[in-house]
Amino acid sequence: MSEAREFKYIGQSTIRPDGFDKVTGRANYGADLSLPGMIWGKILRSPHAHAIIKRLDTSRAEAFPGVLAVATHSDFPSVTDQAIESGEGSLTLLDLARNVLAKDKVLYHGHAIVAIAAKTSAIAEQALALIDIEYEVLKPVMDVREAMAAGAPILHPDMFTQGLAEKPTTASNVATRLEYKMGDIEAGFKDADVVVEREFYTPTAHQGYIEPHACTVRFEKDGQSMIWCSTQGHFDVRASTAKLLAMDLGKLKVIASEIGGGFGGKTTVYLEPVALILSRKSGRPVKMIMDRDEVFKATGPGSATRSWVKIGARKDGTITAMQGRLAYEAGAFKGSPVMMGCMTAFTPYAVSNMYIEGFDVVVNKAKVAAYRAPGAPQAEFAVEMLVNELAVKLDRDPIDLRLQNAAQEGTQTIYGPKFKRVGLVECLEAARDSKHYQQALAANQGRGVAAGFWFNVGGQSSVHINMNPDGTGTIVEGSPDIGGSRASMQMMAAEAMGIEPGRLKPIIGDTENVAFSAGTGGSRTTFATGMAVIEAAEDVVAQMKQRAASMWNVTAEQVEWVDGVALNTAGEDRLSLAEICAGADRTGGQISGRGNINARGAGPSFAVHLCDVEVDKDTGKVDVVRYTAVQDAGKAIHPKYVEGQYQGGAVQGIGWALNEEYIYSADGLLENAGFLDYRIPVASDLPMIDAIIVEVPNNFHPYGVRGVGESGIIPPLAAVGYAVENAIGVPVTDLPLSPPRVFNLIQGKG
Amino acid sequence: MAVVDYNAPQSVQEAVALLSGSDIKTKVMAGGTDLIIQSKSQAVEPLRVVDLKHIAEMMSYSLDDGGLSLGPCMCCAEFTALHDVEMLYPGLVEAAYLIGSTQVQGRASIGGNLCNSSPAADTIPALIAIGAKCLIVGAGGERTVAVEDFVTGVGRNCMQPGELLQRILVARPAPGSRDAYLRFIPRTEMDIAVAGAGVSVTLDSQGVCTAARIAIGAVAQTALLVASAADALVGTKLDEASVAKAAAVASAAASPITDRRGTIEFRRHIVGVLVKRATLIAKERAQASL
Amino acid sequence: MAKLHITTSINGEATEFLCEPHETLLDVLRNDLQMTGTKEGCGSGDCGACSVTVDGRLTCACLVLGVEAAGREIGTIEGIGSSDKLSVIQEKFLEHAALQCGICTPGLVVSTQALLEQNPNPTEAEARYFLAGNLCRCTGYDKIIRAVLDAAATMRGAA
Amino acid sequence: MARVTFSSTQQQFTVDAECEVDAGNYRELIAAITSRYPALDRAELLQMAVAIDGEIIHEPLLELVDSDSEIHFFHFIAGG
Repeated sequence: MSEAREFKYIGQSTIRPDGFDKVTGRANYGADLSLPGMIWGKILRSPHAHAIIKRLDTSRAEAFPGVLAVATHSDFPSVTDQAIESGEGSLTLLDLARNVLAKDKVLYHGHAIVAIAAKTSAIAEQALALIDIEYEVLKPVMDVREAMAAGAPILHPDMFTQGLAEKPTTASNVATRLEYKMGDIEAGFKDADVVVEREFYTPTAHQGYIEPHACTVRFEKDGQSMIWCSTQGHFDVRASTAKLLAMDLGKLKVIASEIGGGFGGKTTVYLEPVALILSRKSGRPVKMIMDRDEVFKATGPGSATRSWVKIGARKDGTITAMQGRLAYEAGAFKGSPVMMGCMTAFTPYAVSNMYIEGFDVVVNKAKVAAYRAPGAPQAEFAVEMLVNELAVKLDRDPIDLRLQNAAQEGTQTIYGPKFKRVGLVECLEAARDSKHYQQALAANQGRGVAAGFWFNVGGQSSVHINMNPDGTGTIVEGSPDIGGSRASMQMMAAEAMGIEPGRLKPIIGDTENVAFSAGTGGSRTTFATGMAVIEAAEDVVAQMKQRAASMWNVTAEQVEWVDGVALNTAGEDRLSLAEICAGADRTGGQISGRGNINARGAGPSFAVHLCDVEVDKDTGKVDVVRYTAVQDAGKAIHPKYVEGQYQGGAVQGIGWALNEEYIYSADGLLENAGFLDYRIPVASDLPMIDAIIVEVPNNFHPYGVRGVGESGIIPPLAAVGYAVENAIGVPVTDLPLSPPRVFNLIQGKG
Repeated sequence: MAVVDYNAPQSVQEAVALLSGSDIKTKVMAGGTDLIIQSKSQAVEPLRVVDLKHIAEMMSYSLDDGGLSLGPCMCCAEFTALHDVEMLYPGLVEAAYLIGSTQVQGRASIGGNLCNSSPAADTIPALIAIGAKCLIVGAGGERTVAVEDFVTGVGRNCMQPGELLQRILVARPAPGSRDAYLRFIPRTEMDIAVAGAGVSVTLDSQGVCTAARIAIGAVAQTALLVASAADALVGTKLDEASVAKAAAVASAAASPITDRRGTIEFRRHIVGVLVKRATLIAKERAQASL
Repeated sequence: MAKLHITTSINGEATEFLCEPHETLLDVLRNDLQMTGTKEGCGSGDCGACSVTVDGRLTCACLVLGVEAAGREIGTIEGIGSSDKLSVIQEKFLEHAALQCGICTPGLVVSTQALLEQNPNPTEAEARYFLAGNLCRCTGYDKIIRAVLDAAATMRGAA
Repeated sequence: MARVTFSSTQQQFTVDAECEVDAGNYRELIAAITSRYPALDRAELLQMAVAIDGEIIHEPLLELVDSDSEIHFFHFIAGG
């Protein structure tokens, strides 16, 4: 695309088309659908972190009045160990089945074991208390160090480390070892005048969406089964559930409800297959809603990590070597995002010599799920903290040092491709030139700078646009709208068609009325689904021109399309889109455009954040007093929602840096499974978050879009972390920087 | 506990009668912000609820020369908007303002906070600091107990089955006497106190402290009245050294536990910081009231 | 367990319902009355998604028993704005893009209305503290606070 | 000849970090490298994402490969 392109609608901040429903409470979320005859499902969860189920007897519960169905792992048809795709890459079907309902062994506190459906949820809960289970409690493994130590209790006796030069002969909690390398790491360090290195820890942190997982399902023997649920990808729910229950895809319709936040945590299934089994067994529609403590205990957290990073640089500031070793907790089943941690850790830098190895480690915690730029915040936290330290050692401004080493067009990445045009330099310059960066710090304050890189993905998106006889239309897309993306789809289609956005209504089709679309994740929706929308809109325009041409008896090439009007270049005729639609019945039937694509060319989005904190040195309490988030959007379709992504990512990251963490007892039981003690930021914790949109167009998208959803959560960990280090003058290694930890650092007891 | 029976008596007598005479476990409900959550978490055991919010005197207050007489079930949102009370008992109002969110304050009451008897309750140290008393009524008549003697353990208090808290009574502070309450939490709102400190001081016209009370919360099984810490203030002008001494004595008196909200060492340290800071706020207020 | 017959008023409309003593007002609104605009995020008063008013006072519907609604005036999101005209608060939330997923929005609209009735001219800090019980995980609160302050200014100007 | 760069994990099976192959499309390329490096699992290769000339392609099966193309293998990237 040309950078000078003028847009009519793109770049304005319109009112979102689903806004009315959202501010009036009419929008229907996962828990909001009820069906006639519906019953309620509840789940019995493990009170232990690691135990063998020696005996399981549900007969008393089954006999309880009002109970209509009971489900256990044995209700799954025999599942084989095949890979299926979900937000986190591949999770085997067997692991998914064992996560959804435990088989023989429980692997974390809150692991689902039995589900009961009853006339009311109160009856279901009473019946759960009648299930007789005998456990043989095992020692839990709660951290990668413990898990990797010789003699550690083994979670899966059949798991052998992959990626080792020699095939291992004993089972291990390390699922995979992987490495990435470039250049000669030893030579790189030999070339360095200054070397910094440190070990870091990041805790288990939850996505913390406000809407608990919920679904209403109906199993029908005639093959018209239905799932209504809150999900980032209803086609993925269909694929996973159909495979777990050995159903044909065509016999299962999944409807994506409005979704109350996901951040990656709603890219897999927990309740849906279980509810469908209960519905099948009871013959009734079943609703299941997780309680908040179930959300924290048994769904999605992001990996806790331990990482060691070492960086070398010459006196002139040239970084010569970056080395790292990352160990990520996968939770109870293999599949942490450590690979993406390895791929992103050093990628903001153009450095010749890099080496990084990663370990995917199982522990007795809930299986991790994708969490906004999965794997990247933890790895880049370690690197960015050290780059700041390096700047101090070299007596350089931290932004200036980054500019000197910044990745740009042509930079070779450690994971393969060379960068096309990217906007890191522009983001660093915008941060450097911001008023925030010029402002002096007060007493007890500190400042942190950090950069963040995320790939962004493309993938499959399907869209059709159905035009109505009056010239209005419906955009049917397959990507659940989690943050206002329907507004962007409406604007992109309107831009392509040259009509007012309000003439087009975007909706999310179910799995039967739109073709397969990958889930909303990977910052792909505005990019990939947007491309599909533009293609569908251009298809509509082409058909409009064809219709006009046939009415004028000219060729379509002789018709020009300007601002929603067909112009006959061979005469004076003009026909508006509405007029063509009105006459469509006489020119070949109604008009419908289609854009089914597998989008490629996703453009990475770099982010640079500035954070000022003030530390109460008597208590260790940290207040964020000023914050600026700079990020490359390529092109901001709806600037206010783009800013919202930056601000939301920043605050989620601030929470991770300051107070969010899973707290476990010595027995591996989660002690803070609620919003009271899992402390996400509240309104009074924060200042306004300044958002600066940088636009370095992604030339693979017709309007220049890069995804913006994820990069914003990467820099805060180090921006906050280093700001604290700067304020207290003591090296920071572990998150969260909760008051007791900061106080101990100040006291020299870190 | 699952609520199986709900009662809304119109008078104290009716409430007292309801509290005895049932085989089902019976609990008094004020705002219900703790009780309803507790009843959800253990869904099996049946529970009978006596809601006191329909009793007019439970919801009202009076403030006169004798001091404050507070209906224990008045919600915190209403209480914290009472400007006449805030003038005299700013620390107690601060404590009530710190209980949960605006929404929780729309239900939760000082009496409920007191009777729930959590070690981390915000209003308990504030009440102890101002010498508040509990008027308890039961089938056998009335009795009055100082707040520091009311709470007897974690979630336990001195009320016998069949008794209920009818009134919270606080003497009117003299000019030169004012209170303050501070707590420490990791965020700015929505947390349970890691530690809390209520302080009241009385200054004479020369600025010399003639009386003081210091109470600390969330650092022992119950909120503690630390007389020895207050003693460090009496006779001084609340200078830095005497305030620091009071803080140190209060820290030493604490016997906290380590849990998901804080460690022993951290709580012990923090409570001292809070005592120091609350004392200085109370001092400023006392000076202004002279 | 016998169901109790409750007579109340919801958004100014006389309403009757049957409920069991253990049901919360939130259960009643969502499951018995199909008023699903009031959302459930935690069930323990920690998130504010179920913010409603009882006799004009802001609270969480999950912290109120359904039976307690008897004789009270309940206010929910369904009572704010009409299909013809949104309230100023609702309009400002849309104008400022003060929502992303929108699950916290009904609760925030109810709470903001309570705030502005009590304090028509809040400072940023007052708004942030008043709304601290309404968790939002998407926006970082920036645009919410801007919408609240703008709504307050607009309503003061209009009054 | 198109130039193929293997991921570090793949290099455990190929020993070579890079190789050059003569292929007109991605299918031919897979056939060529699995015959040269039998230890590389063909099924696994087909499940990997690749970057062809710097462009990340998740489902590359039908891609054309130029004689001077650069090909990098890596694992499927998802997001949150």
